[in-house]
Amino acid sequence: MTPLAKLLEAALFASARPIPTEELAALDPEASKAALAAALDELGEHYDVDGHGVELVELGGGWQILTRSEYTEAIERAQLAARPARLSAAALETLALIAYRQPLGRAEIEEIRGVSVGSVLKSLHERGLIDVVGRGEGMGRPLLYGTTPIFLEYFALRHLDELPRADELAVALRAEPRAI
Amino acid sequence: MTPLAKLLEAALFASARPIPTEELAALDPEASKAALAAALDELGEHYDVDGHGVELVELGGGWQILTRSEYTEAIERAQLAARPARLSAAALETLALIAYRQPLGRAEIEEIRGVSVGSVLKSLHERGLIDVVGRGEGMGRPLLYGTTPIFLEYFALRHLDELPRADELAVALRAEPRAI
Amino acid sequence: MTETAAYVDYATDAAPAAFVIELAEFSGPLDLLLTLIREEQVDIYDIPIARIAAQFVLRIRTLQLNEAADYLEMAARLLRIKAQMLLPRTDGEEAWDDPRAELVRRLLEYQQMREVVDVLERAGEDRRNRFARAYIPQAPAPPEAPLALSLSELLAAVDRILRIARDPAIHDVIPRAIDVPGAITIIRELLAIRARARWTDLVPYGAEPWQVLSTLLGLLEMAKLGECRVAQPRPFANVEIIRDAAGEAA
Repeated sequence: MTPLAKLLEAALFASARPIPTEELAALDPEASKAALAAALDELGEHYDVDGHGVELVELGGGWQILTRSEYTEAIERAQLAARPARLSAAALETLALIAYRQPLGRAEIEEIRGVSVGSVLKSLHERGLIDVVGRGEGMGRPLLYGTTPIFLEYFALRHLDELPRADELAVALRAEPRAI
Repeated sequence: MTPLAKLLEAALFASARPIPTEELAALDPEASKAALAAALDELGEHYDVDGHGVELVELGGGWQILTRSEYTEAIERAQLAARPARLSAAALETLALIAYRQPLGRAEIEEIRGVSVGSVLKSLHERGLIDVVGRGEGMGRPLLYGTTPIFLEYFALRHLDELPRADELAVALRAEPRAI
Repeated sequence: MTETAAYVDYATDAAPAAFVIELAEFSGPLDLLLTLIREEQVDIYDIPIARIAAQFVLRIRTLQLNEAADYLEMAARLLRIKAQMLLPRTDGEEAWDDPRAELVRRLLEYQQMREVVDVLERAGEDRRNRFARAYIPQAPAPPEAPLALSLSELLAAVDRILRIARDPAIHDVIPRAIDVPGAITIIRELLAIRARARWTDLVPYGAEPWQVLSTLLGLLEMAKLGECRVAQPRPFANVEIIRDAAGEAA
């Protein structure tokens, strides 16, 4: 591997979080953008072609080395690492709404979900998945929520636009129209 | 790389601590000891020969993938990895006592250091550097503390006896409290 | 109409196995409603409201959701729509405002959100199946910064301890009088040389309790006599002893 690819590997290995491209650039101030991109390509390809237990993934606006999913079970069985807990259905629904309609206030979320979401918002906020991004108009100037970079990281998305567009969703509840 | 080497790489990458050989064996119950050793060799050699930013290191009675030291400076300069924290003098002294005299109870530590060490013991324990290793004789059967594999790892020691012997130190540590 | 009969049917049926459901299975009344609509295989644009309302009420009764206001609110809404449906339509069919329209809109909106949830769930599951680099020690919250320690630091600490370490004490309990006059003499001697002193100048590291007590009492006595002033700038800060003007004059 080239020295730059090795340096990137060392840095990505040391970090528990994805590293944004700009921060990777700070590792070697003399490397051009093109050189950096080439080195990232080289590293990712090395992991793929050479057959490694890890791979290079672009997500949440940065880069991260992750283990390949085929080894997860064995690692968990040997109790060497544990998968993070799943989000509850309530949390997922609230996140889905915020992801698509941000900035969004609590009242709108409750209107759509039909339940009160105070504690769900609190726990999503504590986990860093959402943040207050502004205040709405109207009475009490309600807090408006949006998703964070950690949201992208959690779902291994590069950008928000990797989610299907609203008009691509099939609102296909018309299963079989039934004669009444 | 062989499938076993890839599995080892994934597990070593995902684990928060060095993994002892016996635990690595749990990853693939069908792999023989020899196969495991060969796969570890293969992985380490791959990192060395192929030119990687990381290396496979045996320490603290286990195996760990670490970034190569030549990249540390660049990574620290770019402030990617969390800045290492220093132990307070009080914590360091308590740790030193435990390392040399383990198993050791709180009362003895306080007697030698002349201050109360409750919170220091708690923080060393939280850091994983010490652990309760037994209970002493006498009133209240006090908890006895000893150092952990993480302690070895921090100092990159294979075994406790790699520490200089007490009588090799400038001022010799009394090995045993005076008998009453 | 048969809808009333349906209600009776459902109400009298012994709850089938599928009815034994956890509240946790549903993320809200709309979720439950959608599940019912799916199970009943009815058209969302033409919901047989009486039947669905009956089912809904039955389910939340089975679930004993008395405390879940959200579900009860939806039940009330369904019953109101059902009542509106039963009202005789005085005008022509075209002018009729379907009382279910608002509910349908909400269900569709909710359904769309559920589709996104499916997408997120798949993405989240995929990510969950891959491990990131873990730090030492493993913290549930953001990873703690690793420690910077060197062997030489540890050994220096050993050396430091040895310098201050006292012999392991053998606790021979000897009654020992507190020596206040002696302490006052020491304090006076110190204040004769220095205008200001600190507590730690008077009480050596590792002092015996009787020494500490003697010094404290001596200090208080001298302060009372106006030989010195005692001040502590902050809680737990080192106590400062200031030679008083009176003491200076003496």
